[in-house]
Amino acid sequence: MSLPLAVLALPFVSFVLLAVVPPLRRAGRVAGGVSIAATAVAFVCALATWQGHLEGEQLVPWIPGDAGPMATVGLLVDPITNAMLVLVTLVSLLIQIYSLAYLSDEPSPALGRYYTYQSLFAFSMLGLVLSPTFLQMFIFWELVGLCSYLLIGFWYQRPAAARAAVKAFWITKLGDLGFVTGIVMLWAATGTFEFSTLFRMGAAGQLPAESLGLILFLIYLGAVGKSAQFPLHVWLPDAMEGPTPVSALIHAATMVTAGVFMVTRAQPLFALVPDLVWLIGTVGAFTALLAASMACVEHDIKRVLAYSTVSQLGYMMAAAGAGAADAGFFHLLTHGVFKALLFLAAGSVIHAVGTNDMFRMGRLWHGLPHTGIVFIVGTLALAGVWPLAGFFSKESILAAVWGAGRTGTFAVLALTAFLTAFYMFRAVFLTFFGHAHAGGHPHEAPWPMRGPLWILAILTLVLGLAFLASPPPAVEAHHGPGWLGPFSLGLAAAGLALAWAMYQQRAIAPASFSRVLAPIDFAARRRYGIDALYLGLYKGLILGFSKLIGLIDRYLVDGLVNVFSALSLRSGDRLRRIQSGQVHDYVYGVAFGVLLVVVFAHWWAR
Amino acid sequence: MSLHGYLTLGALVFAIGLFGVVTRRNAVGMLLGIELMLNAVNINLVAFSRFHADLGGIVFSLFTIAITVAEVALGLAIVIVIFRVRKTIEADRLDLLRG
Amino acid sequence: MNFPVLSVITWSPFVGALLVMFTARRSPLAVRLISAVTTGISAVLSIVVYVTYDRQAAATDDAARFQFYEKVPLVPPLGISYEVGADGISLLLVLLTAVIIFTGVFASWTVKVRSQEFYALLLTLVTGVFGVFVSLDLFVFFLFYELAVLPMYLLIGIWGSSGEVRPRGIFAWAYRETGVGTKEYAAMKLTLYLLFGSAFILVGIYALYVSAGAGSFSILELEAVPFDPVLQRWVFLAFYVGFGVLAGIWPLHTWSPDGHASAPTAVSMLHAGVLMKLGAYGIVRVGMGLVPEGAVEFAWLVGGIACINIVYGALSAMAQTDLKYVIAYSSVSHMGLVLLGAATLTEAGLNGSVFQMFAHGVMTGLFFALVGLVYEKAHSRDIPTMGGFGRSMPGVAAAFTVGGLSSLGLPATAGFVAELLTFMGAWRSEHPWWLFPAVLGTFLTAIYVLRVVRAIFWGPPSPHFHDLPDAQGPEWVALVLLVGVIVVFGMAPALALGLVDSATVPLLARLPLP
Amino acid sequence: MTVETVGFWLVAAVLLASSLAVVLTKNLFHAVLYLAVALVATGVVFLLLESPFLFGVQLLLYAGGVVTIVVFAIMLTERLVGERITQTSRHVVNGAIVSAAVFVAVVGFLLQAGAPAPVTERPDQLAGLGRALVGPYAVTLELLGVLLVAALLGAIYFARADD
Repeated sequence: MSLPLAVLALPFVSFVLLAVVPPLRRAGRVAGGVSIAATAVAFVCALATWQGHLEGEQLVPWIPGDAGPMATVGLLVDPITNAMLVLVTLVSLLIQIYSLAYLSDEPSPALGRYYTYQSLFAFSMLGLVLSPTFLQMFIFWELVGLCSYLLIGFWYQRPAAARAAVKAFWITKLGDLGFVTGIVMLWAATGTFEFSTLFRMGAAGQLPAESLGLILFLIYLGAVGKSAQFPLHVWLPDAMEGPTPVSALIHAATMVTAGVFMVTRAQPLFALVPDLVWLIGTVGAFTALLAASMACVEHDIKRVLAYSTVSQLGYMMAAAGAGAADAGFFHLLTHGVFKALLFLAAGSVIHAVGTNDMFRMGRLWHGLPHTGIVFIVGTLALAGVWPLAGFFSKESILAAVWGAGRTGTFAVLALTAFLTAFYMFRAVFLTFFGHAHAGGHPHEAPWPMRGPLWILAILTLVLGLAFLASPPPAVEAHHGPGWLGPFSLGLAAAGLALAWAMYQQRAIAPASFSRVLAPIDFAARRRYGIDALYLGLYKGLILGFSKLIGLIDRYLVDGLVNVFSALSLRSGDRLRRIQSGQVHDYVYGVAFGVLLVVVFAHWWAR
Repeated sequence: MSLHGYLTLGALVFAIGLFGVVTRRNAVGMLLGIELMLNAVNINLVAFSRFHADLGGIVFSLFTIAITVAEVALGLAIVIVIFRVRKTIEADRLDLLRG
Repeated sequence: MNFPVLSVITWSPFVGALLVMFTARRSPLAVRLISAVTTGISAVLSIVVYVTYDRQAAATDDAARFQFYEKVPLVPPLGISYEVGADGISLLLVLLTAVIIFTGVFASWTVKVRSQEFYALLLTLVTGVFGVFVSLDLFVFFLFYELAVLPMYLLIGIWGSSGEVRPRGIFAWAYRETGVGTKEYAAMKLTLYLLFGSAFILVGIYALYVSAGAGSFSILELEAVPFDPVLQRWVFLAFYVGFGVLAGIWPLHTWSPDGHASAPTAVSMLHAGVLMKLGAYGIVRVGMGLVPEGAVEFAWLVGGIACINIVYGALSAMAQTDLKYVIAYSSVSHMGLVLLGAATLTEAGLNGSVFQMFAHGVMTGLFFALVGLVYEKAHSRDIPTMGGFGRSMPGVAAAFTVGGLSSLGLPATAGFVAELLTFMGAWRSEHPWWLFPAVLGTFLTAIYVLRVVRAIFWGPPSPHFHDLPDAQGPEWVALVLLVGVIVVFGMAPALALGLVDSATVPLLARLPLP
Repeated sequence: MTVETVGFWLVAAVLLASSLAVVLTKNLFHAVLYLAVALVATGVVFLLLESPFLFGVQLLLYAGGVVTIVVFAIMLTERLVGERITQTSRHVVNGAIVSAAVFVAVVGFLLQAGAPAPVTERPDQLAGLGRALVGPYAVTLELLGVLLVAALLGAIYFARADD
């Protein structure tokens, strides 16, 4: 297990170095070098682990208890983990290299800080995928959330970034409440957090049947938050306030897929509660459609990609809901590659033109041919065009859903596939073709940025060809009917055609189109009011209630205390008048006291 | 003569002393009243000692006398100081300690 | 007779106080050095005892539970003796105290007015705190307890800072008469509250002493006495109210925000960090230890009020605009978690409770140290006027963030382990629903902590403040030490929990659980 | 009528008369003189109670010492004020009522209690007194000495000349 441990330890060492050695961190590019080197070696180790099929589990006690440890931590390496290790280290590596150029204008300390966070993120994400227990998964789950918070808020002086960071943290935390409650309940029922033990108990029917549904639902809530499922998806589009490489890494390729990963990991448990699986699938499909519809009206290129990420995560969850977590996980992997590609390409565009608004771009093809090509490769993959990697994974999801007999879900996913092609080509036409808007001459980014783009683009293509040559198990397992392939290609083509007609040829005015779909258009542009609802709940319910409690505490609870205090002061003020300062009065007092004592002795003491 | 006789005498002297303390305006006059009261106590102590055949009473009256001397000395010193500062020893004009 | 290590830990600060008073006149540096050295001695020795405590012996032999034992009879006819000893719970809290006071000395390096008296009082107070944690004789325990409480009056009354509270509402007349908001008010309120609690404690102690035959105040001997169940109930209530005042139970908590807000930095650190733990410790050690039936009987009350504390404290913290009040109310909320853990009467919960005492102590110490730094540099505690401090004081911002994350229970900080164990205990207790307020509390904590971080350190730089320096010199010692403790204990909780477990298991074994 | 009884009534009459004079007379100086008479009469009461030693102490310390100090004090204050000190009384009726009430209460209490059995054997008073003062009451005696010194110092401190 030393190789997987090295994969985990290298980013950690890099993080600790950067965190506790300020001169190193403040050196900026040097810090970047440290982080990149660590990630590169980790990547090599991950490849070796993958190729060597090093699989196994190792546990050490973490929280001691009287009767054996209450909680353990360790490493669990299996095929899922191996695939994730390679994906995470690869994308991390590419993105860290890319960032070196992308953030070259940042002051050195800020750059060092960035790489510190990046190392921490790589460590946390790797720890998450290597988790052999729910608890460890939760620990790293929260840590990646922290990294997400810190990196979204990287430009912390921008109010929008600051807001987005806390929003992301709060919304995902809301889901995590469910997660932690769920695993605590599971622990109370079983006395363990370990996957292997839980699976064994599940197979033997030793899990409490009546509460398992609730427990797993709560755990699933964690995935809802992290993987931006409806209704907790609102944070992901806002998270685009972070630097673009961060969006590519955390909010597209790796962290947000943690929910899908967890559902895949705990598949044997979820399979015990069919109703919950149904719910996961339905919510997933609904999220996919909802996000796709919002992507169609978005102006900001990164937000389009963000909604597309939400939509694709919905896809993966829908697969899990059809009992085909493997198909979902397969899509997770391919999506990780081409979505990172798309984000980085978008970053390259933004780098060149200095705006996120697609309607202020156009005709960038001439200035940015490299970026244009890779962006189109990514778009085709996302739209599910043969023979790119995305085609196979999407296909296997559709096949699995059809195979599970969930026609409704299938229809929603098919519609989503059409919308996906539409909004992605909308972005392509608006950005790279059409009319030029931006002043100046946008030029291609330097090679540290272009290199990762090409690597990812080639990977997208090569993976597809490799799948063509030897279909992976997930594709093998889910064979759809023969018409499925042409059908989904047709959907993609239809989406492309509509986008071409609307945004390239201007044959159909978008305005007239939105008039036809007025209510949906109206709602989608306002994000279906979900953000407003959260804002209202936050401001009205939580802040309002806290104001009320604050006032009650200050002026009622403490007020009563002060009333007591004031009354004592007043009565003290009255009583002190007795103290006349006249010696004679005191002597009278003593005399009366004596009389009292004597009378008492006379009458009562007998 | 019985114990009661002595005790009654003591009580009378005590009452007279008390009367002096509460009626005198002059601080020295009050002090004199206090002396009378202490004397009354001594009578009681010695009477008890005599009728119980216990020396404790006499010992205590000795102590009382000694303490009284100290008290008188201090009391008068205070009176003199007050006199210097306030130019009066009329007790009812001395109410600095009024609450 | 072995080296009386616990006594040295306890009295070393007191000797420091005497030295400061008698030798270091007119030499501020000497005052600080003497304080640092004497508290340093305590800190080093407390680490030593922490490491050398024989856990194996404690687990197997009930008599070896309290180690480093010393006993000197003081008043033999009444059964009063100076009796000290430490088990896992005491040791962790002694360590906490040592860490906090050691860093507190550095954090208040810049106190200028009457620094000699300030340090002397501070050190005296610490002796009281150490004494409470190690004494095994109720009489001496109570003496130390009072010693820990009373210097607070002077420390707040003289070196504190006043705020402003507007009289409003139906009781406005009362506010006008009490001088609310001033440091004198805060000091008086705190002292009166705590003495109010002390009265209950004293009654409880005497009730046990008398009904056990008035022969001994020794906790070890009283533990063996099977008290009458009815008596146990009443005495437990007395202890709960008495210690609970110090632990900040609702609705007797209002001294804490005012007191903490008015107190100078090191005093707030010590008070929120350690003194409030004294209350919780008392409930666990004296309440659960001596009157177990009462503890079981009233677990519902302790836990229920703890739940109120958690949610109410968090909401109140959210409503504050004064930085110190935010932290003070967060302490109220976290003390709820501490008591909730104890009230679960489960191994996980009680371990969580003790660990929370430690985690919250360090964390809140860090918070108050940072707030002190910010206040000293910005001369303001008003959150709405602040903003963008992250640029000028990145070190303070980073440390504050770590503290905040620990507060909201982020993994890899000590706060997480404590909260997790409390949750685990809650769901396994007699009242599983306690889990939900506790979890809700962590969410609310996340809201107010991150709001504060955002409002102070993030966003565009505030126009009200210019050229704020970062922490410097001795202040770094405090920050680095506290942050390090939070993270190290968060990643390796076994460092503390092994020891704590060896103490809580025998304690729980004595409870007559249904 | 034994000698003791006759003596008692006589002394009692003198004691009461002089006491009344102390509290009623206008002239402060006269009051002090009457106090001296009362103190001597008290001494005689001690004699009647078979405590000759105490009689001596009373005469020397009390009647001699205290009266002298008071006289000094009066003369000092007179010199300071520069006029004769006469004294007036106030609330005479109130005072009389309170004193009478106290007297009645005490006597009422006395009447309830039965008389103790007379004691026949008389221990050697003087020797016993000496042993008691250096035996069980030794510490008290020492403390008394400290008190006297403290009082002396205090009196000197208070009465020192302003400078």
